[in-house]
Amino acid sequence: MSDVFQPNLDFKAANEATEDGEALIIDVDGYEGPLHVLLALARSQKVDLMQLSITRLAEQYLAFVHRARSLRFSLAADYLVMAAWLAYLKSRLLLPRPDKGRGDEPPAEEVAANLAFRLAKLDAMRKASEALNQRPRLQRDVFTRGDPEQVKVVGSGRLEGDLYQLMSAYIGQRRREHYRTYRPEAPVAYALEDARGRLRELLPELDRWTALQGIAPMPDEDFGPSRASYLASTLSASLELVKEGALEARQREAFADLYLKVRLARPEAA
Amino acid sequence: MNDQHHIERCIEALLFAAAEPLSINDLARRLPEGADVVEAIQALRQRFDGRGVELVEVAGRWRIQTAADLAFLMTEEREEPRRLSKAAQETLAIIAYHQPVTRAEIEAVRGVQASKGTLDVLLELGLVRMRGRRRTPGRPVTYGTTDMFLETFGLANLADLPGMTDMKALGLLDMNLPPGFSVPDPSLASDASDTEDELDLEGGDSPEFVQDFVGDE
Amino acid sequence: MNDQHHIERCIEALLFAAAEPLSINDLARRLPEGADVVEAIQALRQRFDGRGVELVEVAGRWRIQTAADLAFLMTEEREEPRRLSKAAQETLAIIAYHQPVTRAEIEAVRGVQASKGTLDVLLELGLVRMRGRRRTPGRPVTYGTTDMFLETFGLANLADLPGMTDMKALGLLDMNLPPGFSVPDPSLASDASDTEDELDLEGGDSPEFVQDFVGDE
Repeated sequence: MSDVFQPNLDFKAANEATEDGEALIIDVDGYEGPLHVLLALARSQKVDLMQLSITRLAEQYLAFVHRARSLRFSLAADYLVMAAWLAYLKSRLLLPRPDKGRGDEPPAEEVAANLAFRLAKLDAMRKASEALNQRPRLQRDVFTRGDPEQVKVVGSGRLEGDLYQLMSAYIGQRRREHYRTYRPEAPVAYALEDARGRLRELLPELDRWTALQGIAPMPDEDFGPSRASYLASTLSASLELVKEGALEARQREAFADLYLKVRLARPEAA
Repeated sequence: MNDQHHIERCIEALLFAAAEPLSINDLARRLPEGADVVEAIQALRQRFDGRGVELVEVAGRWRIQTAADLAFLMTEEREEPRRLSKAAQETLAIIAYHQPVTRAEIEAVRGVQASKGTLDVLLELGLVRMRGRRRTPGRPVTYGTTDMFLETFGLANLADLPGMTDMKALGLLDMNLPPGFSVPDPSLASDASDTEDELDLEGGDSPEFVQDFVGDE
Repeated sequence: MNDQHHIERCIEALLFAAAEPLSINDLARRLPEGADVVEAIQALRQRFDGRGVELVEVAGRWRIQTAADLAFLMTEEREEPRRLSKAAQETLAIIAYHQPVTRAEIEAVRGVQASKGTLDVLLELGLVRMRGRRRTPGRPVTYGTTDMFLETFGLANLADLPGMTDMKALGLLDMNLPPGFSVPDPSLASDASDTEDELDLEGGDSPEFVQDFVGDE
């Protein structure tokens, strides 16, 4: 498998690492995790990764961890977990075949093969990533027309949906929505004094029971107080007039229409 | 004068003038009925051979670009592209070769939890997009590459990814151990016995630790 | 290889990639010392003769442009945009997550009057459709996404739209999340039939019907 593409990749760091323990330890920062270290070590065996000796790899890795610790280089926990796991795997691989099969544990050879596969895969991806990087890159190595003609020729509209952009667009707005200050327009109310004045003027006409709805002014469509406001203010004004004794009010039952009628002057009030 | 030469001239002019790559259909739509665009493209391509600009296919469409070996001239045009970290590059490769792929699968290949920024950067740069959801429990989101990825790296299509065929043949693009994968023979570890001691490296650490870990696994 | 052919290639590439016409001096500055730019330009000019593009001198500088007789090809074409405008993208996002949604509701989230144009663009692109009428006073039309939307975004169905968990995983939602913030699950809205009426395309929106309906309620 090795070298099927990009034969001349630079694995200097990995090579140095195996010659000289310190080089590797210093490079740990550059590695992302135990699997990357394992890959660097595995490459030093100079065999097809699929034929890798996992026992040997385990030894190499344990030696690496050992050196790192002796230099008081603090290793992240997952490096140590990997060390423990490899030590255990190695011991299982070295045991005589009739492994006292621990419950549902897969055979050690299968586990080892799996590790080799993961390393081969990661290796392939590393090489792929470098191979991609070596391709002529747009606006780095190759360039398109610097000044497309005044008349733009645009490719056909093949809309490529971008869910990430969709999500970002959504979240951006929801955020804005939340932090937007809410400034409701104050509703225009029908002033009580106006209602009172109007009702007083209407008194002479209210000589029969008349529904409140019929008395309150009708709203203008576009501006001015709403119907509800006209009704409410007229009702309030009418109650005041009732209190004053100028008006009578009547309602058959709760929520039924309210009727108003002018109160005839009482003899005793005279 | 609808001859091949005329068609070639037209395509050349259109591709020069275009602000982005054009598909065969884009071209055909602007050319006289019945024009053999594919043949003209091939002829043009040869004509450009060895010139300062060349005709290439990217993301299934065609564009004219400067020859790669003249990159050194283009100091003024060069945009310093946002440098991708090693982690981001590796992630991009994994997505390109395995798409559609879930975040968990990416992490499994790399053996590390994807740091938050890695995928974001690729998504933001428009090199990677969310493709949909896997029909498995949890219905994880899957990722794939965009046309812009192909355009950036000058690839006609995904099959053109370097080494793709070899990797496929070797089963390296499967997510699980392919059936033919050889199991390493532990007996080949000839020098196992003389390093036995190194097992102790954890300082004879409690067997419980090993035990625990195995338990977790 | 500083021969004339190489110089020609370089000039070709430089003129192609340049954002504006280049003078002989501009070119000479970027070419190897002693290159005969003038001669190369003349040679290139001849080489372009009869091709789809030509080398012309404008105000003492040089540029490559499409041949004058092919101007008819360069008619401007207003295609639907390949990328949605920001406003369209935002409106589409709200419709996708909140469908079925009325125009007033879209405006409430966006905080701007949804320009009629934005919705029209989305309708025209076939990404959005009118779904029905909300059973509320005024019976406003509700909007939702189409199958084309799903195709464009590579989704099998609306349930595949990334949800809040996915947004969190990508770092789109961070800790200073407004309290009570939630992202609706549009897949639950698929049978909104109990809150809205199907849009009657026959224009049978007879007022009697509304009357009847209100009576039933």
